[in-house]
Amino acid sequence: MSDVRAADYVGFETGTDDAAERERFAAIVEHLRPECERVIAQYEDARSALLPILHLFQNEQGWVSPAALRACAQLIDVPLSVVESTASFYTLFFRRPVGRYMLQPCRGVACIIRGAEEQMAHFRERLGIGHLETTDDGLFSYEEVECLAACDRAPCMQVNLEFVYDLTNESIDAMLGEMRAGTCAIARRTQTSPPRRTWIIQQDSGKKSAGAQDVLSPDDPGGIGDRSGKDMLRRIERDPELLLARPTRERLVRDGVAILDGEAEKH
Amino acid sequence: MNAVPLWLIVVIKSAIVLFVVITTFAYSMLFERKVMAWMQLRPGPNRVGPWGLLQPAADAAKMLFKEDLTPKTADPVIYRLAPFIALFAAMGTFAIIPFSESPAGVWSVGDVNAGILFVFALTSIGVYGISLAGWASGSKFPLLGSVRATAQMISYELSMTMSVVGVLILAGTTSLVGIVHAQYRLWFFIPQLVGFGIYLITAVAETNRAPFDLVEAETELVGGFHTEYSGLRFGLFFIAEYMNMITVSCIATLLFLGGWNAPFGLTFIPGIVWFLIKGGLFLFFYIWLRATLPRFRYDRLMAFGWKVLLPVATLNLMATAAVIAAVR
Amino acid sequence: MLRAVIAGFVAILAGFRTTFGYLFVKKPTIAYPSIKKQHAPRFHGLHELRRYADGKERCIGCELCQIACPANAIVVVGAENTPADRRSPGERYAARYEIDELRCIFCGLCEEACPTDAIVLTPRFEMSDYRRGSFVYAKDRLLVPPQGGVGSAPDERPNGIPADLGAVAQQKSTVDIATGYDATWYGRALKTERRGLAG
Amino acid sequence: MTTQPSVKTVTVTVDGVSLSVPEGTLLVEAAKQIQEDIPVYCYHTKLGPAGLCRICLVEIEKMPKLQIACNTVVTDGMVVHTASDKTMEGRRAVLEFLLLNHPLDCPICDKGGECDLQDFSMAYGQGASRKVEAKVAKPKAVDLGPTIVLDEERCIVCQRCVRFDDIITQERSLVVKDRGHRDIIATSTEEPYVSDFSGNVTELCPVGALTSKTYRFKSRPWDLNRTKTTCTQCSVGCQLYVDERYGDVLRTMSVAEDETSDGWLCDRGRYNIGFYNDPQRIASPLLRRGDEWEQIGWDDAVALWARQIREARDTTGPESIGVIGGGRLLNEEAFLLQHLFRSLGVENLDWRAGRQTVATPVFSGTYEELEAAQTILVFGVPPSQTAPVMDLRIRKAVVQRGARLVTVGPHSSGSSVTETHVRRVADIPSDAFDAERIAVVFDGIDATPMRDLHERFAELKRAGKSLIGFIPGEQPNARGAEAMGMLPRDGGRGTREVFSAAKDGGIRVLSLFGVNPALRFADGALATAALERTPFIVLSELFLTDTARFASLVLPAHGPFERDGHVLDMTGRVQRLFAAHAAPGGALSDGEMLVALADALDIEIPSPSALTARARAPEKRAMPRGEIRAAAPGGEAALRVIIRSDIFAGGGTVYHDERLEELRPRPIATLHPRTAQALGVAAGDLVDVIAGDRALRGLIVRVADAASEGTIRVVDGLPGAPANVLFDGEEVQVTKLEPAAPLAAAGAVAG
Repeated sequence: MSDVRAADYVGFETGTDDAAERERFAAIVEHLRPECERVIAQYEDARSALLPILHLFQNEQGWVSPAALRACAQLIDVPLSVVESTASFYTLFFRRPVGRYMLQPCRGVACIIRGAEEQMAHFRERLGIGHLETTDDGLFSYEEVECLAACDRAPCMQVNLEFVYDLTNESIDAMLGEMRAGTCAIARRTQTSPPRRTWIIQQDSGKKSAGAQDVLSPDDPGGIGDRSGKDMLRRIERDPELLLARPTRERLVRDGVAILDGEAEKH
Repeated sequence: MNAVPLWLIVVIKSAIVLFVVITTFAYSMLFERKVMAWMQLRPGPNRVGPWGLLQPAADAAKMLFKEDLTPKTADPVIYRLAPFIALFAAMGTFAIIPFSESPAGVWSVGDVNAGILFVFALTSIGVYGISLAGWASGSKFPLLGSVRATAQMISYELSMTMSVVGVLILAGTTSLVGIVHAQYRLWFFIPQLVGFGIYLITAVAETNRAPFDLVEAETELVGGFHTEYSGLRFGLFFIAEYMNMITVSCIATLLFLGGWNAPFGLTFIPGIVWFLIKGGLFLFFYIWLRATLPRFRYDRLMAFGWKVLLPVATLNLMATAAVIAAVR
Repeated sequence: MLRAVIAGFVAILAGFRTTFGYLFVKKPTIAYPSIKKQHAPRFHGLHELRRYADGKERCIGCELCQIACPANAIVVVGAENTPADRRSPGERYAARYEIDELRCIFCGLCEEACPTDAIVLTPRFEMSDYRRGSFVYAKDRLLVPPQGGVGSAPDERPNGIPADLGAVAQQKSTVDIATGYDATWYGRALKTERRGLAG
Repeated sequence: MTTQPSVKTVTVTVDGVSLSVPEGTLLVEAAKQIQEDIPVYCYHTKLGPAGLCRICLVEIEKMPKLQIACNTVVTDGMVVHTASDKTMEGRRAVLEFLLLNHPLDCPICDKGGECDLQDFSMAYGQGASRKVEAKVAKPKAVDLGPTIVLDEERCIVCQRCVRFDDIITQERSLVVKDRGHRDIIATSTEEPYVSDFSGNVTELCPVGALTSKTYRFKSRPWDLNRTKTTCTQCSVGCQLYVDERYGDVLRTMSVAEDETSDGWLCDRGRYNIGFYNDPQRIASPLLRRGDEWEQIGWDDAVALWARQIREARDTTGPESIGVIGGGRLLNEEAFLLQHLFRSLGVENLDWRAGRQTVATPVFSGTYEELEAAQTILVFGVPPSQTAPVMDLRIRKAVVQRGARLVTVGPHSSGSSVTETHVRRVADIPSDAFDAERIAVVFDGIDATPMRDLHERFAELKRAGKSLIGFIPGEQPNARGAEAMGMLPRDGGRGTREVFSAAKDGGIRVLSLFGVNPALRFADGALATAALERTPFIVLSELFLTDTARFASLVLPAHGPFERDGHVLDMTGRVQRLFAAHAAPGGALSDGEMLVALADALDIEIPSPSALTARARAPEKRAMPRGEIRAAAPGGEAALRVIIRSDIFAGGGTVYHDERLEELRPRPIATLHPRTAQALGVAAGDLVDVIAGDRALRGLIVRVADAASEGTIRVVDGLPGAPANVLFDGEEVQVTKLEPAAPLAAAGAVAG
């Protein structure tokens, strides 16, 4: 594990064969190596150090690059796939570059009751982006998250893992202004690469059967553009008929005749 | 009359009779198929001509064009000869059957004074055709059929003759014309009711028709004596069978139903019409019988012939003779 | 003895009466080739494999008809659809589909088993031929022409894959089977023709 | 096996039945004693509990909640209800959850009909879904690797495949990625799932998520005709089910057993089934007419064969007749073969047609004993490519039982478990022999280390230690052939001597049965020269192999699943074969050919029942030991060639199986980066490997860290690149060819 050499990362960075990029990553590895080794030494099994090391790389790069995954795999001597699997499990590891401020308003029950929906709409309007998206200038990333366990001061949010409480539209405007001006108390994240529109990697390898093309995302319960599933809920609220559109077995038994009659009319 | 030589008259008469009989044969076959079908809730032949009336022609054409096969094991000469024997015997009877009478004379090819004997002689020859056909085919089913034919012929010919002798006693003549004349007042089926019944039954057996068609029983013997025959030769047997049917119908008419005598004084209707009606009824009865009764078992057939019909016929004959003797 | 003879004689006479009576009964026979009878709306006749309205085959090659068939008359061999050659919704289609109509007992269990209503029994019944082999109907004769499709694949995803074949099965209905054919009298002859194909 | 310490038993009541089971038994295993079917998805006897799927919920008295049977160890006095209402309700709820996003495409799913999800849904499920939302849509046919396709929608994330890859093969390439409803089975982003055991995951998968490319949409399970037989692709002798439909072998399935396969199959055994109806398969005897083959009838073929044999015997004597074969024959056939030719006075009989020189170890053991060994010594070619399922036993012994693996020779084990690798016998750590139970796995090729260690082994035996040997050879029934007497005796000549004689024109008739010496014999140059000089060669084969180029008469034989008889596996166990596929009409089994030949030569042969009895009772006799070769000359700095085995190499059944196109090895020479640099070649270059006047031409260079320095690794048994022109371990030169420019650019490095 000790002979992880910068040269081994040649070409691992996706999307770049740039020598300068490689040099930069090699420097990062060299910079983190002592800390990593210290962390690894803390554990009986080197494998256990995976999460702390990933965090070290994320802090250094702002995200966990494929090269970083590979470096971690070599550092603790596990297959790359295992590291990928772990990193992909935790949503706080970003596998694409994100903005300098990660804004994560809570959409838990308590916050919603206290009007978080209004604040979320305000965020979307002010930032011009939606859930799981990053602004074009790479400053903000926005994600609506599940309960942050700060219900006593709802609505709340998390900015770069630091809590912000009692959100109002005004406090949001003030905060965003500070962030843009660079005077915000919350530290910016490092950003080694310019972020893209979203940082969620969709497990869509492109290798599919004839039938499965253009499946947008596994995150689409309704199929298209409804990542949170809320749209579907709204549709159900608005149109209870939707519930009845698919006959269940109970329903078929109960009003089988009526359904068949309905079918007959259609034809 | 003298200008026309006798032989020419006979030839012309023969031709007419032949034509009429053949036509009758053809349509009696169609008649049978139709009646059978109706009794079995079917329409019967109806595809050739209106109501199937041209069916006999179609059948004839078919028969003519079928291949004539001779089995390898057959005796070729007798095999080929047999159908002609059967047909000859069947046709021969029509030489003496009187169909009607007009002031000019009897409507027959020739009136023989021992006519009834001639008829029986010929029908007895007819069985040779069947026996020889079965034997000469060189195959087991035909042989069985021919053996049955012989046995059946012997058993029933006896009773039939016995039943007819009663009529002869009543008429006092063996001439067919004479017998008809003797029935001018009383048709013989009334005094000879038992004889008439026996004649009906034995006549069916004589012609090998259902329910006594054990000679050709399809289910047992695959066609019996004519199993191996095909084409025209098969057709000849077919003709012979229907000829025999017509013959016994005519004989029954002559012997028991008063021939061309009109019943109830309806003399304005020509005698020939009465003759045809009576014969036709007989034919219909034959068909009706076939449509109604299943085939006899062979041992029962023999038992019935020897143990029932023959004693009854003998008693009938004796009774008739006694009555006549007493009356005279 | 005498009584038995008389009884037998009477029985024979009764038989004569019966047969004579039938002479005058109206005959139920239909002169078949020239006159055809109207069959029941769900008469089980020759099979056909249907399509959807867009021309895709309904059959997905699942072989359920094959296992349902009590006469072992059906052979199905599946294959995978490719983007270039898309035969049916979903991934699988029937590369081979054959029914031996001589083995078939026209019970309709294949129709029952089919999850996509692909195989249906039509009212057509005249399929006589001179060779036994010609009674094995393959896809070329079973499949309706492309313009003869009915309905659309329910609940399709953007590119035509049914999200849920179970839902397809639930929506299964025989309504359009009953009305899919014109089986009517034209003069004295009955025509059974696929709807939507004539003209 | 040493005696187990007496195990304490505990009493547990399952559904009112009292059971005594050893302490530490899992509840799900205990329940099997009374045929109580506790449903499982993630649990598998060989994989152990994982506790992921929760379907095995049972009610245990005094426990407030339902417990999972797969991960609950029975305790004394435990009272379990496996079918109570509460249990059923729990299972119903679990199934509803599993089915939330599971697509209902059972009609087109390859698993439909033998699917646990289907079965348990019928048994325990609630029938209709209460979900009103659309199901999550995921890619339907994700190509995981050359053999496996994943349907992400169908996966219920039981992780059986992942755990198989982790626990059994130790390869760890499959993982679960993401979480929640998005989690899927995947490999690392750019790596395909490549494993020699990949087919097992399709069988393990309780739903239709993982499917085999070779079987995809081919059939439904209820249409298949199943035959249980023995795999004869290698000498392990795995039991397997062969599923056939309409004359096509569509798939093979493993048999759950512990004696040979342990319930697994390798990909060669599983997937090499597509050659049976290959159009190139020989369907009638072929007679050479110049450069053309002429189809002739069997009567003519046998008469010609018999005439040639008789003439050769009468003119030049029986020593001018040679017979090579037996390693691919059944015991019955091998016995018949030697009986027939011995009756003619021929003693030039040998099964050895490849590198392997010995098949019967001095001290045999079972696979279960191998698994229990404390030290496993592997000499020469590692079994991972010659007997893969046996290699799984070694991996199991090393990883699960803590055995020590020592590999000796130029090859390392090739599997992913920890090993001690030494080049020479002298370097074997001395403490390796301290263990009580020692297993020796020997490739059967070069007997030098065996001779060197002979004294040592004898000593160990005397000390009363358990010492067992295995020879995983390249021919499936080599041990059977030896036991049936297919070896030279009484002054007869072995293959090498026969070839030497043939090279000088001393052999007139050579009969070859299912062997391919032109491609496989250790001294390829000698084999080729010998075959060229032999006037009449009869070859019994399925295809026109490299050896068929020299044959005068080629006889179509039966393939592995078309045979009915007995073989011996490498442990000496008699295995039964049942024909699962009908051979093409023109082919005869080797046995039938031999009977016909015996008839033509007027030789009496044993009755079929006597033959079967003979095949079931292998003869135990002293076998000649393997060849001892002098170490190849050459300095330390020289470049040596290492000839590597590959399970998908070969000129016969694999070469003619079009479904295996992607799996067949390419003609590649593997070099360590530094060696490559020293030679001045780079990945993708074309090179010739030359030794004296012999050369292996046109290999594609691959550079890998795993290769040892100073060696060049080539794959054995590739038609078109026969590595047997070189000797294993020989000193070679490498010359670079100037490739046509597009070749390198087109990425010919593939594979």
